[in-house]
Formats: sequence, C-alpha cells, structure tokens
Amino acid sequence: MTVVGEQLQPTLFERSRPGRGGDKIPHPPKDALDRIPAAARRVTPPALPELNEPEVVRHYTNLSQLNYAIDTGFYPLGSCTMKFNPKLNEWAARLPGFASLHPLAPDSVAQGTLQLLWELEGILAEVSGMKAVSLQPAAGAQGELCGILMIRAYHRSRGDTERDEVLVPDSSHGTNPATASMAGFKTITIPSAADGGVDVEAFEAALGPRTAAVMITNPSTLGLFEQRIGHLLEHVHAAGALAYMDGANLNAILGRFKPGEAGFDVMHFNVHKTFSTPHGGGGPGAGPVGVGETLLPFLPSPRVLRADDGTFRLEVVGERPTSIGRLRSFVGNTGVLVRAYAYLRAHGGTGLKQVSDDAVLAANYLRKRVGEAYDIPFDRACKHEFVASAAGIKKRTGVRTLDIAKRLIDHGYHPPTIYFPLTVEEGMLIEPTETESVETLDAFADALIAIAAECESDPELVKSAPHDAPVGRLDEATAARQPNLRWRPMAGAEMPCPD
Amino acid sequence: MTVVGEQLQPTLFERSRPGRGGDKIPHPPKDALDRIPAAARRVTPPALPELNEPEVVRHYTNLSQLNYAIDTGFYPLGSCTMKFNPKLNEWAARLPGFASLHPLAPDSVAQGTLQLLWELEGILAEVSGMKAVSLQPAAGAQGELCGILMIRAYHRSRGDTERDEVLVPDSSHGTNPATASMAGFKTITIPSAADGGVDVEAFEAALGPRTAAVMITNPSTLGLFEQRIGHLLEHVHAAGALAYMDGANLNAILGRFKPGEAGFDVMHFNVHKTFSTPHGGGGPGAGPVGVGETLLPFLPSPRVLRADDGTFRLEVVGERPTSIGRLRSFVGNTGVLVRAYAYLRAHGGTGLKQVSDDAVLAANYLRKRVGEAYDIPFDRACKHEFVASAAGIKKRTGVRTLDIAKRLIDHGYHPPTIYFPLTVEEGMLIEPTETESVETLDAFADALIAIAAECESDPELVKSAPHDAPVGRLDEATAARQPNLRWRPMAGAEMPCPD
Amino acid sequence: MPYGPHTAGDRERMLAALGIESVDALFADIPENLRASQLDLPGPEPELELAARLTGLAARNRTDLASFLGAGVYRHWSPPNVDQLLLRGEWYTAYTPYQPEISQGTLQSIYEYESLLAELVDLDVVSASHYDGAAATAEAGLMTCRATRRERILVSKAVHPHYRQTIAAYFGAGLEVDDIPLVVDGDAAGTTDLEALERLLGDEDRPVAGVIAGQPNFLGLLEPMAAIGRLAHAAGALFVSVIEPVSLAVLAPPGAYGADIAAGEGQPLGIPAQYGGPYLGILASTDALVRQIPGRLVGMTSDVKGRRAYVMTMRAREQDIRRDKAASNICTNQALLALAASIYLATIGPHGLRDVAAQGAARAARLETALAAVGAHRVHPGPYLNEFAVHVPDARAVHRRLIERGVLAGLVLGDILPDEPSLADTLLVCATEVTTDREIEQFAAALAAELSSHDVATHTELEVAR
Amino acid sequence: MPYGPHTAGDRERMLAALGIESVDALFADIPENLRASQLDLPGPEPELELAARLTGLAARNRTDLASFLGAGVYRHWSPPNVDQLLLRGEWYTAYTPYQPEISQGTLQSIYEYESLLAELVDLDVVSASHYDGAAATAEAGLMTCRATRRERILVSKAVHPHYRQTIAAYFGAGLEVDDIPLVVDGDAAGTTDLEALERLLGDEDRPVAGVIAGQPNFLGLLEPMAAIGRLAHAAGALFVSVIEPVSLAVLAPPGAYGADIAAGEGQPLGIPAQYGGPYLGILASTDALVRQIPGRLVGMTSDVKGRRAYVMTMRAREQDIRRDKAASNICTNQALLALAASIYLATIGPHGLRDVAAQGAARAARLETALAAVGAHRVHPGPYLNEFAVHVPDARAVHRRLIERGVLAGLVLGDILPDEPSLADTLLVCATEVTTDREIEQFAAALAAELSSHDVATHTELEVAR
Ligand SMILES: Cc1ncc(COP(=O)(O)O)c(C=O)c1O
Ligand SMILES: Cc1ncc(COP(=O)(O)O)c(C=O)c1O
Repeated sequence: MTVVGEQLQPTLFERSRPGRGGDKIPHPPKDALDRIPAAARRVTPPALPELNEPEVVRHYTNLSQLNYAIDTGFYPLGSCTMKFNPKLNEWAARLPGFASLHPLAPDSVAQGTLQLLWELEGILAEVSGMKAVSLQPAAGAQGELCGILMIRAYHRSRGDTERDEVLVPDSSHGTNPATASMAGFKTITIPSAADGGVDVEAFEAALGPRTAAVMITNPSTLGLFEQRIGHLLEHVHAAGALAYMDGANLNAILGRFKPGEAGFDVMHFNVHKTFSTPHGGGGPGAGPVGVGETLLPFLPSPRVLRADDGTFRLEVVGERPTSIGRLRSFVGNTGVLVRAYAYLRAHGGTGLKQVSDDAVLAANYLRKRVGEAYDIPFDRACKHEFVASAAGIKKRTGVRTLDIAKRLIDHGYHPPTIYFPLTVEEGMLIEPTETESVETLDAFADALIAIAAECESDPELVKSAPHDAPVGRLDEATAARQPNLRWRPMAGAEMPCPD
Repeated sequence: MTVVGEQLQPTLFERSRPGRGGDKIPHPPKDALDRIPAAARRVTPPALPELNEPEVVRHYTNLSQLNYAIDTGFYPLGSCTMKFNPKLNEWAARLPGFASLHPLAPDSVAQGTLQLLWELEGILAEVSGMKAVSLQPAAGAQGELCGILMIRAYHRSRGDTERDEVLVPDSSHGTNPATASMAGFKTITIPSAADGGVDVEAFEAALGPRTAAVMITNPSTLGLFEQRIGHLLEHVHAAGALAYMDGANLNAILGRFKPGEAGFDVMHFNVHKTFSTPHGGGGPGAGPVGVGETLLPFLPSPRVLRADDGTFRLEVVGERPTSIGRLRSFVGNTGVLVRAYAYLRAHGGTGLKQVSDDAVLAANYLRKRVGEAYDIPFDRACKHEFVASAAGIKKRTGVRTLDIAKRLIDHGYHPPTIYFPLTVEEGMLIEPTETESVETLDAFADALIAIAAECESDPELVKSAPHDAPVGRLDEATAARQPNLRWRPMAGAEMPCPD
Repeated sequence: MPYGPHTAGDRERMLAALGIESVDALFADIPENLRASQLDLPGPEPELELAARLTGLAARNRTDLASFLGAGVYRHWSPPNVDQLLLRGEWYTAYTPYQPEISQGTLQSIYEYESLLAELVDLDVVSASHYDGAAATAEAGLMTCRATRRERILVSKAVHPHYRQTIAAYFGAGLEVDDIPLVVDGDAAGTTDLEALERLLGDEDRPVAGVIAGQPNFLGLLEPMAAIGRLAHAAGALFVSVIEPVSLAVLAPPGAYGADIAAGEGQPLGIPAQYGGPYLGILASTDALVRQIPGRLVGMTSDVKGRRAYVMTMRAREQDIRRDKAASNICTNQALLALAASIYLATIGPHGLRDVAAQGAARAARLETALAAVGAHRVHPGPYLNEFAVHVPDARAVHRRLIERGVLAGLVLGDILPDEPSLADTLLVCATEVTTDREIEQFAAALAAELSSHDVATHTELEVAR
Repeated sequence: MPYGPHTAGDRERMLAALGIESVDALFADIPENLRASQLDLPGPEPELELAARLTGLAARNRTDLASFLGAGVYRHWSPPNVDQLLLRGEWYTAYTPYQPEISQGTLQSIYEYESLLAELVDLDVVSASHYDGAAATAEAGLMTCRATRRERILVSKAVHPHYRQTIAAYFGAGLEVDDIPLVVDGDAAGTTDLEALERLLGDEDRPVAGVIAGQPNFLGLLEPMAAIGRLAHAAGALFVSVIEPVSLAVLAPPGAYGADIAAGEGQPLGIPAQYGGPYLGILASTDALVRQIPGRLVGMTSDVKGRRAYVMTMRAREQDIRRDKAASNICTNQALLALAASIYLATIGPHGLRDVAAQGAARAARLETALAAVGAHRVHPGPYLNEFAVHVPDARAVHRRLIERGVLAGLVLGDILPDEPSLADTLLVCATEVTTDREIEQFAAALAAELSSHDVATHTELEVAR
C-alpha cells in the first residue's frame, strides 16, 4: 500500500544524504586512474543522489503504485493494443542464455538466439504473406523509416529519382507523415471519404510520377478496414509507386488478411501491440519490417541466414551491397523479440486467428454498448477498435471528451485515446483487445453510460474530474512555458510544494 | 494503481466463469485414469475457480496493493525485527541450482547446498558461542520445541525423570509457555522486577528439583537486556536444570553477547528477524537451534557433516541414536537459509556488530523522541526495541493505544506491536531496526507526537481512525462468533456487500 | 554497511541527542564478564563477489539430471506468473496481518487459500498454513488427542517415514504412537493392514484418539481409506488422512470418505523443491473440530461501514493470547507458500489440475512399461497414481551409477526404510506431467545398460568365487 | 486460447447482442479476393512445452565463456533490485503516460532519469529515451542540421561503426556525412585527426552543421574532445559527443568541454546485453537546443491543488501533434530502460559508479600487462579507460580457437572495420569490474598456448613452403 502521506513522493534527490549507500562492488585500487591524463578527467563529480538499497526499493515501489497498468485494470487505449503481457515471456527473456548474450558474440556461440530469430522471421513472413522480414527496427516508427528508406533505394536503383512525394491518408498515424519527412519526402495528405475509407478520387488525383509511395494504415486509425484496398493498390502500382502498409493494427486481421498476398510491397509490425510484448511505460518495442520480392535486396543489414548444415549466421559487413545499411546497432531488440516468439508459438495459427476474431468481436460488442449513450461516427462493423464521440454531449452540456476521460479514472478505468485521430470531433478511440472479459466490457460500458448521464445531471462533477486519482488535472501550460526538465535544488517558492 | 472501485476486490470465486482459463499443460490421454479403481476416484470435482491468467495477475496485483509492507514504508512492529530484505537474497534463492534441488537428492549431487548449510551452521555457532547448530526447525517456535525436547531427552538420558516444570518469565514471548506445554511440561510463570528484569527472588523460589529448564527471552520482550543473567544461570545450573535462551531478539546483541559463552545450554535463532529473511505475510521463517556440549548428542537428525576429503553429507537414518529424531521432513527450510547465508556473508563480523550497534542506537534515539509525548515505563537504555505507553493519555483523554495505532495508519505508518508484552498497560512495543534512516525515525516520532496532541484536541478523530485506509475498523466479534472461514456461494443478505 | 542508511553524521546526531559519546554506553547493561569475544567470521563481502560465490555454490548442485525422484516432493510446472507475483514486495515483505485495515491483501488471500483448499479436501476448516506436511500431520495427531481426550494414536507404516519420525518427536511427552503394519503379500501388499488395525483399535485399555493413513501412501499405492475411516470411527477415534493435493483433482477427497482431519504437504502446488523447504503444511478439519485446530484462521466480516473485509479470527487458540493454554506454539507459519499455492491453483484451474494429475498417471504408466521392458518390475500389484516401487538388483549401487549416466533413479527405499526387508533392493520412482518421453527412454536405456553390466559383474564374481 | 477469457458462452452472448450468427460477418469488409490463405504456423503449444523449447534454445547460446568483448556493450554488475523492481507490472505493463493523473509513477521516474543523466553529461536537457546509442547519435546529427540549417556533418572514424552506418542510413536523404580520418601513427594514433578535421571544416561551400566524436572512442582511446569542440564551434558547427555513461563518473563530461549535444548507449547502466537490445539511447543537449531535441520530455509542474506533479511537455515537437512537421518520427521509445538506468544509478550511487569506472580501468591495466607478457601488445600508445586493441597474429583464427578454450577474446577488429588495414590482426578487448583475475589468467594462458602452437603452425608452413 502506498501510504497516503507519501503518494506524492519526494524525488531521489530529496531522499539523498551524503555518504549513504553504495558498497555494491569492491573498491578499486587507489592508483586505478593514474593513467588517465588530467585533461580528460572529471573535475566536479556528478551530483547523483546517495541512497541505500532500502530507500531505492521503497521509492520505486511506491512510485509504481501511482501508475495505472494492464496488470491493475482495463486499459482501452485505442491504437495501442493494450493486451495482457504473458508472464511466461518475461521469464523466457530473462533466461541467462538469452539475457547475457553479447550482440557481437560470434555466430558459433549464439546459435540458440539466431535460430529463434530465424524462425521468428519465418513466422512473421507467414503471418503477413511477405517474402522476408527484417527484425532490426526498434519500434514501429523505425520500421516505417526502414520501409521508406527501402522504397527510396528501390526507386534510385532504377534511376527513378524524381519521386519525392509520399501520399498519406488524413486518418493515418502521426508517425507516417513524420517518417516521410524524415526520409526527405514531401507528405501529401489524402482526405477520407464519408465512410471513413480513403477518398478514392482524391487519391487518384494525387497519384503521379512524383509519387514514391503511399502509406496506408490498415485497418485505419478509425478501426476500419480499407475496403477499397484492392483498387487502391492497383492504381499505386500502375503509377510506378510502391505501397507501404502500417501494420500496427494487425491485431484485427490475423489469419484474415495478409498484406503481402494482397499486394503491399512493404509493411511493419508492432510486436509490442500485436504480439503482446510489454509497453514498458513508453517502450521498448520492436518494429520488424516485411517486404515482398521488389524490396528484398534493400533489407537492412545484417540479416539472419541459415546454412545448409542447419547452422545460423549473421550477414557479414558488406555482404549485400544493395542493403540500405542499418538503422541501429546490432541485430535488433532481441529481448523483445524473444517475447514475441514465445507469444507466437503459444498461439500457433489457430490461436492467432482466434485472437483477431475475439478482438474484433469484443470491439463490436463494446461499440454497440457504448452506442447506447455516445455518437458512433462510423456506424458499421469495426475491426479491433472504434471511434465514439461526445460531440452531441458537448453540444448539449458543454462537457468535453477530455472531461469524460478524466471522469473514467474515478470509475476505475484508464481512458481511451482521445482526440485521435484528429479528424473526428470530440473523438475517443476505444480498443478493448481480446484479453478482456465480457464482464469487464460491460462494466466499462456501464461506466461510460453512467458518465453520460452525469454530464446531464451534474456536469461540474465531470468537468472537475478526476476526484479519486493521486493528483488532479495538471498545469500543462506552465510546464511548457517555463519548462522544469531536471531537478535542481531550488528555493521553496520556485517549486511546487511536495504535497 | 489499485483503482478505487476495485479496492475491495471480488474473490477469486466471484471472478470465476465456467470454461475460462487453463491450457497450461498438454491434455492427458483419455485413458490416463482407467487404472484407478472407481472407489478411489473423486466423484464431484472440486469447485475451484476458473480464471484466465490476466485475471489472476490483476487479482493478486490489486490485492497486494492493499498491503502495507517493508517495501512500502516504515514497519516498527516490535519483537518482529522488520528490517529491509535484501534483493540479492531473493535472487540467490531462485538460482536454479538451489531452487530445483530435490531434498532427497543423493549427497553427491547436492554438494553446493550442503556446503552452504555446513558453513551456515559454523557461522551461527560463532555468532552464538554455541558448540553446534541444527538448521532443521522451520520457525522460532519449532526451534523452541526442538530445544525443550532436547532438554527432556537430556534429563531422561540421566534417569532424571521427575523434572516436569519449565520456568518462564511473565515478559516472555507467548511461544515460550506454549512450547513448554506442547512438550508436556508445566509452565511456572516468574514475575518481573520493577526494573523489567526477572524478579530474582521469585525465580530462586520457583527453581527446584522439578525444574527441567528455564526459558529466557534475552533481550526480553521489553527490549531490555537481562542484567542479572550471570546470577540466574548459576542458579539454574546449580539446581540441575538447563537454560534455554529465546534468541529471537538477537538483533540487539550481535558481537556484544554470545549466549553460549555466557552459559546458556541451548537457544534458537529467528533468521526471519535477525538475518533478514522475508516475513512473507506470516512466514516462512527458520529457527535454527544452537547447543552447548551438554545437548550435542540430542540434536535433531539429520545433521550436515563434512568428511576429511572436504565433501559434505547428511547423517543417514539411525546413525546417531541419541538424537531426538526430526521435527519436520528433510533438512530444513533451505530456501530461507540460503538467504540468511547471503545476509551473513554480506555483513561479516564487523557488519553484524554494526547491525546491532545501529539497531540499538536507533531504538534509543527513537525512545528519547517518543518520550517527548508518551510514558516510557522502563526509562533506561533499551536494546533494539522499547515499550512506550499511552496509559497517561488514556487517563486524561480516554483515547487508547489501539486508537493511536489506528491513527498512525492515517499518518502513513504501520503501527507498532500493541498490548504486548501483556504486562505493560496500554503498551506499544516499538522496534525501528537498523535499516531505517534517522529522517524516518524523526518523521515517525513527529507523527506519534502529533497524535498525542490530537488526543487532547480532537479525541474523536483518533478514536475513529483509520480514515485513509482501504477499510475501516473491522467487526471482529461477529467474525469470531459466526465464523465465515471459506467461500460459499451465499445469498446477498448472508454476506457483507463487496463494497 | 551493505543495507544500513546511517552515515557517520547520522550516528553523531543520534548520540548527541542521547548525550553519550559512543554506542558502547548503550551496552553497559551487559555484565562485563559476559561480553562477547570477537566475531570471527568471513566477510563482509561486496555484492558482486557474494553473487559470484552463490552462483558457484548453486552450480555445484546437479539439477540437470533426468529425475524420477518424488517421495513426498514433486516436480511440477509452475506457471511463471506464480513466482513473479510472489516477488512483489507487498506480499513477501509484510508480516502477519495484525492490522487488518492495512493488510487486506494478505487477509483476503488467506481466506481464499482456506476456501480453495476446503474445496480440494472437502472439509470446512483450513488453517492458514503449517510448517510442512510432517509438522501438519503431527499437529493433526495432537488434535485428535485434545479432541477425544485420549492419549494414543495409530499411524500406518505406509505414511512417509519423515512424517512418522516427526510424529514420534512431537508425541514423545507421554502420548503414545503405535504403527499399523502393512499387508505383506497378495493384492493389497504395501497398503495398511486392516486386520491389524482392527486389532490395534481393539485394545480397550489404551483407547485410540486418532488413526493416520495416507492417500496415496508413501509407496505410491492407493489405500482403502473409507474402510480405515470406518474402523477408526467405530472405535471412537478420529480419522486423519494424509493427502497429496494434486491427486485430489482425481482421487476421492478426505471429506468424501469420512476423514475428520486432512493433513499433507502443499509443495506440489507450484512450490519449488529447494532442498526441503520452505513448503506448505496443509491442515484441515471438519467444522466440529474448529476450536481444536492450531494455526491462523482468517474469516470474512465487515468493517465499520459495512464493507466486506477480512480478519484473523478465533485467536483464543493461539500462543500470543493463550500462552501455555494455546492449541499449539505455532506463530510464524508459511503464509507466503499458502499464497503461492493459491496463485498456482487460480492459474492452473480445476481442469488444469485434473490434467496435471492425469498426465502424471499417464507418464507413470509409460515409465512402468519402459522399466518392465528392461527387467525392473513393480514390487506391489495394487493400483497407484504416479509413483511406484520397482525391484532392481543391487539397487543402491545401480542408483549411484545411474547418476553418472545422467539419471536420478528415484529413491533407494532401503536407505529410508532400512527395517523393511521386503523393500531391500527396490527403488521408488515417480513421474509427473513434466517427465518427458526422452527422460523415460534415457532411464530405461541406462538401467538396461547397468543391469547387463551388473549381470556381468555378478557372473564374474561368481566365476572368481568358483 | 492461452490468455483469452472468452468462453463459448461469452462469444455467443456477444454475437447475439450484435444480431449475427458468426464472427465472419464482422470481416465482410475484407474483399473476398483478398482474404488470407490459411496461417501455416507451428503451435499452439502449451506453456509447459513452450518453456522447455525456450530453455533449450537459450541453452544453445554459450554464455559461459570468459568474455573480454565490449565494443559498445559492456558486462556490469546490476544489483538484483534493479530487475526485480522492473518486473513490477505497474511499470512494464503501462504505456506512454498520456493520462498524467494516473501515471505519476512513470512520469516522476522519467523526470528523475532526465535529472540523473543531466548530472552525468552536465547538460540541461535530456530526452526520455531513444532506441539505442546509434539511433540517438543519428538523431543528434539531424538535430545539428535543423538547428544550423546546414546539411553536412562530420563524423570521426573512431565512432562505433554501427553508429556510423546508422547515421549514413538516416542521412541518406540529401544530407551529407563525411568521415574524419584517424591519426595513423605517433602518440595520437587511433584518435580523431585534428588537422584533417580542420581541413574538412574549412570547405566553405559545404558548411558543417555538426561534428561527431566519441569519448572513449570505439578503439577505447581518449580523444582530445575540447580541441574537437573548439574547432567545430569556430566553424559555426555544433559539437556532438558520443559518450559511455559509466565513464562519465571519472571522465570530463560533455558539458565541461563544450559539447552541445551528448548521445550514447545507456546499456552499461544496469541493462543486460541480450544480443542487442532493448537498450537505451541517451540524447541530451544544452538548453538552447530544447526545441530541437526529438523524443519525449517530462517536466515538473503542479496540479489543480498546487501539488507537485509531472507531465509530458513541449509536445509540439512530436509526431502525434505535428505529424510531418515533427522533430522526429519517434513514438514508442525505450522508457523501461530509462527506468532501469535510473534504478541502477540510484542503487549504485555516485561513489559506486566511480568505483565501477575505476575498477574497470584497473582490471584493464591488469589485462594489458597479462597479454603483453604473452606477446600480445597494444596497437596504440595513447591512454585508454578500460578497452584497448592488441596485436595478435592471425587474429581471426586465434579468436575462434580461443572459444574452444573457453575464452571470448574480444572483437576481431578486422571483421567490423575491414577497410582499416592498420587494424588487421588486432583484437579489441575490454575489462570491467566483473572481470576476474582468473579470467584474465585464463585468457593469457590460452592465448600463450595458441600463439606458441601458431608459431609451430607457421614454422611448419614455412618449412613446407621451403
Ligand atoms: C497505427 C500506428 N502506426 C504506427 C505506430 C508507431 O509505432 P511505434 O510507437 O512502435 O513507433 C503506432 C503506435 O504507436 C500506431 O498505433
Ligand atoms: C521473542 C520471540 N520469541 C519467539 C518467537 C517465535 O518465533 P516464530 O514466530 O518464528 O515461531 C518470536 C516471534 O515471532 C519472538 O518475537
């Protein structure tokens, strides 16, 4: 139990006392640093806090209890696929054979991990219908960058250097346009049609000889499958461009749709979403990239290869000159990939299909129930998530989606993603995932419906929520205007009081 | 964060849904049980709850957050030595070599653990000044039983069968008299003198040819060292009786007093107190027993032996016929002992002495500070703990120690042990241990002093505490009168509502 | 100090507040002639080096063998969430829930443990834990004496020898324990001798408080529990069943065959072997015996606001309240292991538990076949669940040599029961859901190899002798 | 379903509420011709079997070697409380703290991470984490371009080759990267060539946005960072220092020698090697660059009641707000690893961190002596902290054979830097506080044995050639 008086924790720095703690390792000989020239030495030691282990444990135990997490409750944060993180996977990643293997260890001593990675590539290729997969990207956004860099390399390899535009639907994830920019492309935004899908006319109009690629999040961030995808892909390829699928929402379509079979040239996976590796309070993740035949030569290096004798190895430096190179050090976020591998083998093909079936069923059930009190802008079968809107409630009562989200906290729930995608007024993107029981879905719907009633009967209650959280709403304006981004011993008046 | 609406958790049984969960192991063949005769088979399957792993994890994560623990705050529970439990020790006990070793594994495959146990016996012998140590008892109380059974065996071995009494000071721990009874002895209670020590006159009067043993908790449960111990031991031995020291309070005197050197014949250790193995919400512990020369032949079996070639082995069945036999299966709570071993080696001789020095210094400092507002019945240097009393406050304000304890919860602290020992009116036994900082001691003292003031200014506030805990005071009378000791599906009215 | 917070300055400050120069002043009450000699101990050792030492010791244990050793402690698959939840400081760094308002986690978990075990054993009262199966069984024996005010119990010789030795130690003070012998041959060989039991119960001068028998028994065999219970009750004695909890998913529970008390070892419920403990002593009884049961009990009640809450109850049985009149001296128990068992049961579920038990039976049957095929046959004809004894010539030496072949071939019964001639040259072997086909094949092959070379050895000896 | 809660009944109920017969109806929006072929995958596999498979794979990795391999990833003692606290579900099963009211744990921990790292690097702004050292360094390069509105950076060839390759990939789109060569011989051999740097900076047509150099550099040598920084600044470029965080306990921090940005790999701060990640990309800058730094930033503020609280801030740099105008596309970062680093630093403390760094230096000095004694001498004369290159004839083959002798003899530099002829037949070796005397002796002895048999081999070849 985090004791009340300590809910607002002193910082590590306030807990520090000179001379406390330490002694975890033997003291070095006195002359250990004599070889280091004075000019290279540190003069003022870093003012790190000094604590003993008990204080450290208490600090982080108490702090942790201020967090909402999947392990404490329902977390329907749309677009993030907050499903249960199996504990077997945490155990597996900590096996010393996996955990202490150095990334530059010669192939001969790394056969277990190499085999796992090679098998994982194969599984992801089968799931996506892609030809091959690189496990290197550290997250979805890096997977996107990887994909776009491959597309650029492809066009260049053909001497096709005029393509400097990437088409991105307005309902796409923010990382898509940001990636295109980062890779030096201009982003062309394509509006959505009334049904939530891409506006085909606008799309065709934008496509042209300068189009390097289109990036399509499918299912989209509205939770909708892009029904006209076949048509769109045909046009893309006809225009000489390539098609990137943001596969972050794959949790909706496992065993139902394989992007590679459908004609996408490249896609990324978000293993921290679809394959349940823990979100870690903001990471780590992993963003493997799958490619079709066209982009195969450009995959980042090193790839994991299997020799005829059944041994595994990494590509050596310079082995495949067409590669775009590397996006980070070493082979990838292997510790994350071990968890993904365990998840995938635990499920198998039938299990993965069931994952999507259950995720989609749960989302539609919840959509139906939430629809009892909220607007549902796209009222057709959704995939793994759906958008609800409080636009009507706001008009009637002045209560905003933000307020409703905060009020959900009092009811014991993590709020959905709000005001995202940006295209829906007072939107909230709700993603229940397949690991939540129908009782939980019902209880959450009941809470949302009860809040809708509160908006009418007692709008102030909702507008001033949360009431039962460790802290109330924050002064974000001051935080941004006068940023305080690091601890410094400050005079009392300069700093918000500790409780 | 344990969400408010879930603070009072549904039980596992209420969370259960038929058909949920499972599939952790492969299904057995259909005929697996055909060999079992019908008469031996279970007819009605046990109505165990059916949950999936996510629900289990949430259940126990949320429940855990309702607990106060050392890892969340200061826990000055007197007599229990709630010191920090080092995390290295948790790691060590889980090393597969230790954790998966079968207790009947032949000596040849158990050399690592046998060596550890053998070394640990030696360390405990050195700490206590005893000749030898058995690690078998599972807790302090079982160590006491072990010691008293050895004493009985000793007298019998000499044909001295008339000794059927055990002397126990009134300030002793409850396990002392309970142990004597369990071993078939009559308990003679010896009153304390005004200074908190044993009343020597009463003690000498009670000693006689029927006295088998005396059991002395030293330092006593009042936190006082038995100053007249030399005198007492002389008389005990002169009377042909043996002296047992309850060593549960050893945290006060490491490196300062060795019971074996001083003349005690037998003692037990509480490794879950002195050597910091975790208390586990009520256990496990371990209660090794040390003996002098006299009782050596009677130690429980098996002992850990070291051969001349440096290998280790367990005694075989029947090897030492004088043994009292065994108090439990196998060699002992080895997993607990691994932690104790790590603790002892981490500290070494100098570290252990410092432990006691710091524990005693902290207790005396806190005693001094608490004395600012409370009665201190024995106002002399205490050892690792001290008794304070609210008798004066109660007389003036009607507020009892129980109320003050509950009010401490609101201030963020675990209350001390209250009404223990039974001999002090409105007593509270406060043990800070050596792992709490002086800031924590001060803050706790400040809280106690503030509550003393509240008793005068707003006694109702204190009497109705706690106000900030997950639940309020409980209806213990009904619990005892109409015990509800297991879950059964009950009609709404029969059962307290879930929130 | 590895974990202490006190800086030199902190100590100075405290000493100054006490008006003393040195902490020695606080130890003046220890008589000078009784002050300790120095502590001559290894260390202190920094964590880094200590960790290396511990890793080295752990590595000296061989836990890589294909193991068929059970005999009261069983390998099972414990889903990793069990240990990960146990490692939460809120559980393992708390103590006895004396303050229920801030201990509802521990209290509810114990209440649930009581409920889960009550389902398994089919009895109403379950104590919050005892030290282990042996101590719980001894406490059960004492309970029968208190409840019947009689002073003699009967214990089947097929109860685990460690349990019988523990009972003997606990009963040394004036209470009597008699063995019930085993059936020597025939279909019931290796189980409790009912005729002998009847005879022992018939001694009217020495009325029996309780009869203790185990299911499955130490030799892995199924006992006629209902019959034993009927005989006990007919003589006015209470019936104590020593159970193995996983087996209760498929075997009749104590409540169903009339046991008054169930005791046993909870280790199989997700708890690692760790060379002997900490384990979980299970102790349960009928409602009628609730005031006799030792150990903690947690009950459901309500708080001042009428909200459901849990509290330790019926505390008047306990040592801290009743001192020498308490039902037992038990204080610290094995709460964390009760929690482990609860999490295990909640995770594995009723169907899973049944699968575990049935898989064990299936694996054991396969083991029986494999061993028989190489000439190691069962000792007893009766039914078993997942453990059985086999004849192996020169069992002790073969067992030792099999270790070199990577196999831990169960238990040499002659070592633990030296006074049972019928068990000389027998091994007690077991299988569970974690036993693989490969391990069984490895065992059978290694045994075949040993037995044939043993034949050779024996022949050679014979020849030499000629 | 291994983790799903839905029973057949639950599914029925949901379908009924939706008025459909089968879940297939919900997938009607997938065009028929584009529906997936079946998923041809292994499994599903029950946990028990999957656990055995994973244990088997892990066991195929050899992590038992005496390892002298560093090259950007270092073995250190991570006190067990670090991982045990990380394993709390409240940390690792939460996500980005979008809702600050129920995420103060994560938010405060990130604020503290920023503060701890700011102390280490002596710069004011620390981002909440990047993917790894390489990606953070590439982002640092992009920052210099944004901040200076120039399009060319210079990177020392002594920066980790993986970082340089990553920079190359990130810079492929119109931005330029030039290498700064290394000094070839003399006292400064193996460090960044200052004269060449000055020349490269002097190209007025191609103004330089940033200069990137590492301390210690990839070869373990200490660089003249202050001089590099002065040259960069004189040319109007920003100076990016690639740091190793443990070394900052004893080496001058970037802030002290005028770096504008520090980037680097946080793995040494208590994070296991795990074959490449997840690690921790450190990225820090001066206050002046705060609006250019990519990645999350957490600031201290207050809540409606004026209580201290923390929140993500300056979000207008991020992709979810600014889309194509964002400072980077980074979204999911490495928050849990930032937490690990914080817990490590809090536990080890400033004196402990200094001890770790100094112990590494002392162990490495011992390693140097031991290797020199068997004829493996350093390649470069300049000072180093705990990693250095040695000459070993036929390095690749010797390295391979040493594995058979239980030694992982660092890195074959010719493999990772094939285009540096001066590094052919050299090994990059490192020591840290966990390197034992025994390991060093084992390495030296094994190397001596290899070198003498190599001599033999070479002689034999020579003889044959004759
Ligand atoms: C649809 C979509 N695309 C891309 C991303 C970016 O992935 P990541 O956060 O792993 O970089 C996300 C997730 O956050 C996402 O939801
Ligand atoms: C003084 C004293 N003696 C004996 C005991 C009994 O030890 P245990 O609880 O380990 O049985 C205790 C602890 O609780 C104690 O404090």
